[in-house]
Amino acid sequence: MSDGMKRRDFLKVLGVSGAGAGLVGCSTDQVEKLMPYVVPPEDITPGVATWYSSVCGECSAGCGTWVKTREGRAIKVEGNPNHPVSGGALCARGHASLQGLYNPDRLSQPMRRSGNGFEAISWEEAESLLAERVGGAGNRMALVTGKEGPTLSGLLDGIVETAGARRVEYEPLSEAPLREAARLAFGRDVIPTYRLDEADLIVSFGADFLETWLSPVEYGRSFTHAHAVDADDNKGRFVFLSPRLSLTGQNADEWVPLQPGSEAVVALAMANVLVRGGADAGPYADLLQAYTPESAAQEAGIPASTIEELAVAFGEADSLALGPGVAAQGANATAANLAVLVLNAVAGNVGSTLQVGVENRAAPAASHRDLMEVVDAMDRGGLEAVIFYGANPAYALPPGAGFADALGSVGFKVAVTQQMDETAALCDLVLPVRHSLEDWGDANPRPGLWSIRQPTMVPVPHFDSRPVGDVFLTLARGLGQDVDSGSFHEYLQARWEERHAALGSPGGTFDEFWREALRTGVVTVDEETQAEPSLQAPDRALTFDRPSLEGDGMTLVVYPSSRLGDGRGANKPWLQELPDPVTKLAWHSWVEMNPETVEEMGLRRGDMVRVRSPHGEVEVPVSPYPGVRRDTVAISMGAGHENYGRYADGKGVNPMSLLPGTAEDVVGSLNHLAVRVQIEPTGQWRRLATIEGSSDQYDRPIAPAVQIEDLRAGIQDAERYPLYELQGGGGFLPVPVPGGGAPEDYPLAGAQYGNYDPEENPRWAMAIDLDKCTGCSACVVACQSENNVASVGEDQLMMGRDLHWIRMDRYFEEVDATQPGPVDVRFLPMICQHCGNAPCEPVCPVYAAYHTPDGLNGQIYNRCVGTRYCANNCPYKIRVFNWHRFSDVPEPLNWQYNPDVTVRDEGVMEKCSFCVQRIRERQNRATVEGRILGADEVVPACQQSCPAEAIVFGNIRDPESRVAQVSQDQRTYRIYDILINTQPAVNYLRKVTFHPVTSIEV
Amino acid sequence: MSAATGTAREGLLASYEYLDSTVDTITELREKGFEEITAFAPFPEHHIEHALGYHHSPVRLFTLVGGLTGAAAGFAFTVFTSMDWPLVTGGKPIVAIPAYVIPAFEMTILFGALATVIGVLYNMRIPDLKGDVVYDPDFSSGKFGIYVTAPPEQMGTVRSILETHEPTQIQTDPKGRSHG
Amino acid sequence: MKKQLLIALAAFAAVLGSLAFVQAQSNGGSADAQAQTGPPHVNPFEFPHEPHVAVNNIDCMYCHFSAERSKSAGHPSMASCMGCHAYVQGDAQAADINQLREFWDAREPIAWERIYRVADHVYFPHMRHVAAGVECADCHGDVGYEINVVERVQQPLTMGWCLNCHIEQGASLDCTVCHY
Amino acid sequence: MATATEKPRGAQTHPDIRSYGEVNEDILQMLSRPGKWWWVLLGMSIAGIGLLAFSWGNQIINGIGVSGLNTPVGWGAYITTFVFWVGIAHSGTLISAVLFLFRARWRQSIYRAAEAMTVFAVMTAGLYPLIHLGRVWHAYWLFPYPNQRLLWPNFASPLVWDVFAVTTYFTVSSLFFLLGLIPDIAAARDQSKVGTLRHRLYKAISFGWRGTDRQWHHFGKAYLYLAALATPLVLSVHSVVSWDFAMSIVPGWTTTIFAPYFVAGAIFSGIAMVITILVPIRKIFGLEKYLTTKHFDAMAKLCLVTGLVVFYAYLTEFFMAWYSGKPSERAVFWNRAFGSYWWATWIMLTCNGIIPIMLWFKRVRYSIPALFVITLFINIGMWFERYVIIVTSLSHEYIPFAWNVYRPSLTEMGIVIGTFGWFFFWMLLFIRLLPPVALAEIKEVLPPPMRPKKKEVAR
Repeated sequence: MSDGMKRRDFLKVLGVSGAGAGLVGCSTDQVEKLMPYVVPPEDITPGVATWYSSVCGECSAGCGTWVKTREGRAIKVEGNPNHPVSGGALCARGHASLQGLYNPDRLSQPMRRSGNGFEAISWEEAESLLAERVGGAGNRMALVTGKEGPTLSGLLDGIVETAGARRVEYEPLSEAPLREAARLAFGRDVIPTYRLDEADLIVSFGADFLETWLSPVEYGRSFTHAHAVDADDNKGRFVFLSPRLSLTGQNADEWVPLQPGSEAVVALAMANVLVRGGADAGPYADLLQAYTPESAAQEAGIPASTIEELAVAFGEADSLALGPGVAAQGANATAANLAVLVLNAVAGNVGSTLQVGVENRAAPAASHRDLMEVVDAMDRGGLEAVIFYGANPAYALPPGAGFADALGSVGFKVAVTQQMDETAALCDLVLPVRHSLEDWGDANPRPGLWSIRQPTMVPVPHFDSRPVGDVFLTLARGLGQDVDSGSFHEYLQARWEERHAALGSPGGTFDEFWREALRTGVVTVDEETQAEPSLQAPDRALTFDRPSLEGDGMTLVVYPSSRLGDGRGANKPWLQELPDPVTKLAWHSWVEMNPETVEEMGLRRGDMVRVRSPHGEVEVPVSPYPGVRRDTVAISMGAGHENYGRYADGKGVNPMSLLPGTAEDVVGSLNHLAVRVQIEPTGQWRRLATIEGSSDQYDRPIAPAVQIEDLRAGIQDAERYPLYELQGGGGFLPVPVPGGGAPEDYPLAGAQYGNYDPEENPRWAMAIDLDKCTGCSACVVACQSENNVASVGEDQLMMGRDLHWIRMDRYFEEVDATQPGPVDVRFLPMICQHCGNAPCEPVCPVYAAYHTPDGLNGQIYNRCVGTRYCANNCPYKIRVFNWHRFSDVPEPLNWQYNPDVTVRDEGVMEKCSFCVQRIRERQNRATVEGRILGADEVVPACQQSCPAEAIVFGNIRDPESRVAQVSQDQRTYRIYDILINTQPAVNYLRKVTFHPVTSIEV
Repeated sequence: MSAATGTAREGLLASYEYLDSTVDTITELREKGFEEITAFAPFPEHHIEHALGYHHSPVRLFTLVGGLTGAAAGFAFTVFTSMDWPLVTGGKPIVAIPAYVIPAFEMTILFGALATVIGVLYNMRIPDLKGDVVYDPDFSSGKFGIYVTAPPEQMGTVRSILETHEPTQIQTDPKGRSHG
Repeated sequence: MKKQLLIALAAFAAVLGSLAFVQAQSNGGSADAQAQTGPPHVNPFEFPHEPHVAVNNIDCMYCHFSAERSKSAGHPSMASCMGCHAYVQGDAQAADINQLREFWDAREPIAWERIYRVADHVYFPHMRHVAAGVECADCHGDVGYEINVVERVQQPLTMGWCLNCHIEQGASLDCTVCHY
Repeated sequence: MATATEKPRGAQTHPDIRSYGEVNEDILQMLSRPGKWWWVLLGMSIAGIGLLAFSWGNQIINGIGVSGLNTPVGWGAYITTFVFWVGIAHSGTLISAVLFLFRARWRQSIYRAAEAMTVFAVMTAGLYPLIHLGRVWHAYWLFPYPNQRLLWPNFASPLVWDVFAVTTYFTVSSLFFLLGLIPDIAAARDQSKVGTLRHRLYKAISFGWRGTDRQWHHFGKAYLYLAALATPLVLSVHSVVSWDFAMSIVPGWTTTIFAPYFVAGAIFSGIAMVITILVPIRKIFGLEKYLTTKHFDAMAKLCLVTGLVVFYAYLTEFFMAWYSGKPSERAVFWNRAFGSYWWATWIMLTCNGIIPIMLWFKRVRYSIPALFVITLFINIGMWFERYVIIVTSLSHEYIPFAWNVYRPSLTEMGIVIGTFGWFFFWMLLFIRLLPPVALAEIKEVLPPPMRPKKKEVAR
């Protein structure tokens, strides 16, 4: 597979020219060219998608993916169902990796510093410069990288070893405290394995495991298995202890709004209660004596009874405690992690829900302190050259760290990167490298699980990039290292050949193994498992107490964004425009404050305030949020870039500028919980870019819930949405409709019209289980990716013009920050309901909205004239309008467009189509293959992507279909069905709560 | 209204200031057997119409047929187009007659009005842009007028009748055309 | 009176006539459905279908192989050409074949003028049509026999043209079959 | 025949007009050389048209997004102003057709101007369905015409009803207007100098009218039939416009009272606009003889009656919302009165409900300046009525999470203001080119000239 030849061939891709075209018009005066392949790639049939397995490179979780390509372009990323981490699902950031691949701000050629700017140079010049300057630096060189795949990591380590230099593997969201805590508690240097699906009671001390913590997609799935109500009406409980209710917390059944930093003492106090009840705490028994529920309660600002009750329940159930997360990381981060592990151990969870038996051989990611040592070395003039790859310290470090100044004293700075960032802007040489979807690589997300990443397409021709491995191989050779391989591809294969041999040649010859590994995307290796250890005494002194904070005023919580991560996603319009699952704001930053605090301070939603810490200040609008303590404010990480591309620059603020940049005592991770801030009104106000109108459903039957006891008693028929019918003799009687949305119910009474041919046609329908939905919004981005849904930008969003086909509605039913208690946040993915009796259809003057014979609510873009009457008349408000030509995106972002979906022009209404292109594709395929289309064969993008498996789609007229079966559930309801007789095709299953809920007549 | 004998006719146009003079003149002319009378007035004056013996106008037939055509066409058209390519909207029947009442109603009015206008123009014999008929511009301002045609031998009688009622002016029209 | 009735009836007839016209139009296809004449040819040389199809009896699907399994009929690669023309030296068009080989040697694709293209908002799955027994020639003309150099024939690639066939063949008339 | 003691016909309506000839003289002098102010107003109107062209052009080039509309509020200032102008258009046909059928004595002086206003208001309103389209270049798809795609419009859609209603209304009211003008254009022809441009124009468009008995006979009948057709039409048009809203399921829109409520509102606003326009015309052209305080009194009474109907409808809506107990319905009306758009609602209630109460007083009805001011307020209030109905309902529908507010953009304001320029442009041309007061019909209500008594004795 020589790269050179094939790359050129790939470029001559059929039909690429048509990619960006839309509804602009039919006739053209230009001669359109038809470019044949010179040599056709054997795995590509024009018009048929080719799938490659790969690994997502957006965070360190390592989700296995399948990448859909058409005519040589990657157009969609989906979870690899064979992969144990992703399980077929993917998060929003994973979907958006395509926008990293096609990002118009990727660098198009190597650049060298020239005065204040850069000048383009050739790769040859760049490489000789690199070899000369870095080679000349000898051991006065440092390599700052992110957490890379094992093979690349090995190559990088080899380079620094040859040079006698130092490599820092830096991740802003550091797992180091957890790893160290596991070592302290169990003597194992591992990240423990959390089996959420085995637990009946999950207690999270602020770990945002549905968003950013370790492996959100995997935990999303296993959380659902534990927490969603099952066929026997059993449901696991989830308690969240944190000063701020994150998205993960919003999925909890109970919220304990404790004082920031008091997680450790509460965990220890819980363990204390268990020990008093007879549990064995091993070497920690003495330590626990000091942490009584009473003292912890005082420390945490919560009633002691809460701790005691929770501890008792924790001891009784199959329980699991997780955390604390990054947002709670303060000076006691390692101690807090240790406390939670001790709690698990005391409750006897080790070996069942918490597993530490597998040694993880991958080196730990370095911490903030390690990086600061490099910064110090730079500052002292101790470094001649420094190379950055996959790390952006200029953005991620608090300004107090003095990174920019220190970097100035380094002779030669190199950034190996895909696009300009704050660090690269300070460097002398910038080398553009491939995106992970164009490059070879591997991943080792956890012991025994490997994935090989293959290029899914030829490099995007707009950018003269090189594989990152090749760049470092060249460097290695320049440094005199003896490397056997000409390219990283060969290097990777060589390493794997060694590994294959070392493992005893599983799967036959190496070639067979390799091909199979690329095909399936998963390599599993049996790791030697050790017995689950018992607690051991910590080998160093630890402080569990609440850390003291600098400054005075409100405690500042800086949390990682579920959309932008640590800031890496900031230049992707899909992620910027994805409304934050918690606040429903997008594009800009905000400060979350308790509504009562906001009122006390005389502020309003959207008022600009100056948040001032002893170390800096930022100006952000206020977003009142009941899920944050009254003495706490919270700002999300990830925004506020200055030099990261057109979609990121100047959007929001970087809360890092408020932090002192102090390191934690034990492992030296960055203290996120470190300061108190002053909130000063500026007198300014800004309109927030949000999709949220009201977070109160005003007792309307939109997202109802049922208490689990009521569910077990059975929801009465009267509550199950009967249709009423006028009787001949007067009066109304319910129409006999046995199950909500059961197949035999179609056509529903009152909808006898509007069915073309009821016998033969399918009736496409969907069921969404709101007890499973976590509101993570992965479906929103998956849908954007599949359906060419455009991003509109901050200004348009501020006007209320988002184009998302899925609107993740979120209603606060019960959120109380003043005391521990039940929390009830209702998520509702609102999509086109494909009503049988659709109000949007008859009002369209030109039949652009109509009902298809298979029950879809068709929207024919090219017929639409844009009266917007259909959107006015849609009770669910899911129709969105192209106010401008939003589909005009800069090259090569348009390469992502799905060629099977029309790109919409301005002035056209659009909405969820139930992925009709997938239905038609499957139907075409089935017909050509001469078979009947299976009832569950069509999987829309949202269902495919949902980590919680909350969405089921299919032909509800077929009683065997999953959607028909799921819709038989007694929790099923249809929004506003009997109120306005719309006969929707989307069946929602009510959320199940532990606390009593106000019953709403649906 | 024609009692004409022979082809050669002459005409006389008399202008009057007073309505009663005009009406009396017409009455007298008709009593004397002169039926080829055209009266002019600055506004619709029913005394004159009575004197000339008008009853119904055929314009109403135009209105009726136009309106019925519109109604039929309205229903036919809406029903035909919705059956031409049956598309269901909002669970309504393909041919949703109640909804089509409205376009059909509007077409009833439209066709009725158009037919009425065509009918009235036809019946009024306008547009008629021939400028050479005898006419007194004061008719549109405030004067009444009577134009009578008769065979030349009876012109004397006519003139004397016209002059009895104190016309402000009498014009002679040797060609004796009808005013339509 | 009779005359007015006749006129009214004529108006009604005009309405019916226009409806008939409408019906006729919808089945026939109107002026905007005419084939467009494209810009001048810009190909390096014209590909002759006749020697391939008529003389050598090469099946359409040999080169346009994906027509039966993909939405796209595909366009043969340079390698497909060279599969034969590495050996086959045509007599009649030796110059063209030499040109083909030059392109091949330079590893350059030949940019052919595109003849058939449906609008971006239309999805035309070739495979369904092939599976349903539609002959290539039904849409593309008798390529290879009557047509040597491919040109737009018979059909305007307009919606009405598609629909006529769908109506005749009883294929689906649902909008979302082609538009999504 | 009249006697000396008998009060002459029309003396009650126009006591100061002495002869038929005087009518022609007074009215047709309006068509003579325009004054400076006319040119100033015309210039302003043309500037308004320029603003309209610029704003609309901007919208066509840059997309409908230059408006302030958003996802829940898909209709805003455009449809508001559309309904406003359609409403204005109703008074003309009402006065000319309905009052004609009811033989109301006071319509003669005002109906011509009101009819012209109708035609121009429909011309203005008709722009808005085009303006508000996302893809105006495909607007012709709304019309049923044979095409190769075999596609027809959806006759079940209220918007297609609208197309039919508005085009029919425009056609019929134009025919009505033009037919009524024929005798008066003939009068203008007869008084203009032969050979001038005006004479040739009037000659052409008077179609050779001579005022013969035959012409008057058929004319009168045709006028009656047209009036009979126009009367149901005028009611249907605003009903259809109201059904654009009432046929939907939007809370705040979907109510059965909309059709009569809108028709009453249309008449209310139309009469108010007639008064607003006639007051300056009367003053400038010295038409006090023709537009007497009695005329204004009659119009003010009509205004008062329809205003009360409208106000009653407002209160009924609130009452029904409360009584229905439907949460979405209640929320919409609560939001109307006290939510984001409270100001618009209270402008509406004040201008249309409170201020017209002054019309109960005879002194107010007889005071021309007072009427002018009150009707100006009514015009403003009626614009806001439509704004309130359209915007507040859409912004506050079934799904609270999707609530949002809408603010008109500069482009929208430009277009709305610009269409006033468009309307007044035609109005100004009209009062200079065509007799703005009906000559023949005024004469109908004047006492006919009779022979002096002595002559009768002599005979």
